[in-house]
Amino acid sequence: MKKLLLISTITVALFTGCAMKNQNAPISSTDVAAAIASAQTKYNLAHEEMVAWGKTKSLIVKAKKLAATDPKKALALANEAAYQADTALAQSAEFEKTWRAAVPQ
Amino acid sequence: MLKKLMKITLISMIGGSILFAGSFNAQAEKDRKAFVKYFEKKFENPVKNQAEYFPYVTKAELQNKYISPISFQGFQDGPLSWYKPSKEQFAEINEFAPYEIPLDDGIELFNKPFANGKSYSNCFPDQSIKQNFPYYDTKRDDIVTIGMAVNECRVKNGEKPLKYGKGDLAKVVAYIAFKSRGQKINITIPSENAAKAYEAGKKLFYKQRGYLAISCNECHVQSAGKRIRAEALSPALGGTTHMPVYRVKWGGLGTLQRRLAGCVKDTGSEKPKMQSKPLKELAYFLTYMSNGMKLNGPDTRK
Amino acid sequence: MGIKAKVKNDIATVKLLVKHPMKSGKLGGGKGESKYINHLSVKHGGRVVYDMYPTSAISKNPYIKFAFKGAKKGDMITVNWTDNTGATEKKDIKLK
Amino acid sequence: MKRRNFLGLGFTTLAVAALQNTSSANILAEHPKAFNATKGDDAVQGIYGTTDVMKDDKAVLKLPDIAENGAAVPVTVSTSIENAKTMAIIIDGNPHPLAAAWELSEGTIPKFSTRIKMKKTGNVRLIVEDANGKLHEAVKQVKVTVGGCGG
Repeated sequence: MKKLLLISTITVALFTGCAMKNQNAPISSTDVAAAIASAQTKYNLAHEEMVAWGKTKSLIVKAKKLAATDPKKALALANEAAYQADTALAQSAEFEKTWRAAVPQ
Repeated sequence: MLKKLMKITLISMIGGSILFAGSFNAQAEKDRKAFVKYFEKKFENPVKNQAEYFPYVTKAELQNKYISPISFQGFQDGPLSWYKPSKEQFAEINEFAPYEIPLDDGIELFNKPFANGKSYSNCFPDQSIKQNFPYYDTKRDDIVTIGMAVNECRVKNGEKPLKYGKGDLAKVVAYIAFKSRGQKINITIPSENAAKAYEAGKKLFYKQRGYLAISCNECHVQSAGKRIRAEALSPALGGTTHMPVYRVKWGGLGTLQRRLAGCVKDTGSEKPKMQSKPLKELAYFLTYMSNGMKLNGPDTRK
Repeated sequence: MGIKAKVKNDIATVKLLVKHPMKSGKLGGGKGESKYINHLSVKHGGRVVYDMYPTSAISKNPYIKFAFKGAKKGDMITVNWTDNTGATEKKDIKLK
Repeated sequence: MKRRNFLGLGFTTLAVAALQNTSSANILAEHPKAFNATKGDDAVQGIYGTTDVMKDDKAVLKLPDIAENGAAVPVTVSTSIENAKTMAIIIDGNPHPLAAAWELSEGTIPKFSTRIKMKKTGNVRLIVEDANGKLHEAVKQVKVTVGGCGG
């Protein structure tokens, strides 16, 4: 039992160590710019289809603002925005097939 | 001979277009009838139909707090048409309705001359017109809302257009709505493009959206007559009769589009802009669904 | 200010709707200015028939309803309010 | 017609009371503390100098169980007490609980309606002071919900 605990502790330590390393790795400004650009394109698509989520646009605006000062946060925001736009589009495609069933007949 | 042929073609063309005019709204009329039937059946006897429509509402509440049966006209009061506690509270509030102050402002604005000496009454000699809005203008190939009509009147007379959705515009619209009280909503679908706009509005109404992935339909058709916590969900039927509406939450008047935009936002979607294409289409569809209902705006809501 | 006043059997029922923001000044972390009616009175002849001390906890555009005895059709009543910034309004109306 | 005067019991000295008799009474001017109180009981104490109240059916408070919107809750206050002197609404959940106070005059039917703001779910109290200076109280809990939908 004790051994198991020890092993698991080591594993956890190892994992967190790895994660820490990744987090500490410097984020290049080109990565941030690319993430923001990709989020923007995806958002534009969702916006044109009129299915964009409420917060997506402001996430991108925030990411742009933070790109120089806090690249880590900017990257996270851009990724979040891209995820939201992607999900919105996927949802829209899904609901496109089903909404007619809800119309009272 | 040629003349005669032309005449025949012309006549047949006109005849054809009349024939088409009848058929442009065929689908919409079918939808509308099913829509009305759904609501009438739902509220015919909530206690008896509990299993089908209100499985999570207690019998006591159905018996004591629900108004039933509701006639077709009865749906014109939104959530107040079925939920007694709300109806009582607003009956009390409407003893001296909060909308009377902005309505008085609206009367004043309506009669105040523009810089060129004319006034709104030159554009709207008959103010009892709200039942026809929003209408589809086949020449412009666009939906014309009452707010647009007001602003076009201003621009024509050299005035700056007003901000849509609230404020002075809503006040002027409130006056027109007040003068149109008792008129029956009469929305037509005059062309193929109008039918397309109707279909687009219908899709906006029934298709889930936003991060909550809910549709207008889920709350205001399927769940109309239930509550979200303390909030009584209004039936979509008759949802446009009492606009513009004074909402206590806003502390002022707002137009149909302002209300709809707020609702779309609540699904977790981007808030659509006033007079944007989707909002107008949604308003067009929703108002068509209430065809034949009497107007009773402006009114007060939470 | 909107006033509806009716007399029936010696009793006058008065309904008022006053146009006033009734701001508490608590919005936006207390940065806003407060502006609310703090005294509203109604006089009939020389006597005060309604004497209210509202605060910002009364809703925007306050609505007030009350009734008093000893009124006749055609009598005048005077409504008078003051707010915390010193603004006042006075209005006379005939009882119907 | 002489206005009925309002006498605070706690802090008011006889001299002040005598002064009040000559001028018209004014709850606000005499008890500003009550209007600035942040607790319901302090507001009651501020006006009446005591928080001893009788919970009986002589003070009547009509309010909805659930407020449609906390920004405008219709309320009707009334009392069966003859020659009552004052009435006050206390909303315990508000930053300043004293919502309104009335001085009653002869000929006025002690039944008033208005609309109040409520910050959150809580008790609303009506205090009626009778001719002997005794306080009568009615309490009602009102649920306030915040929501984006409705109407």
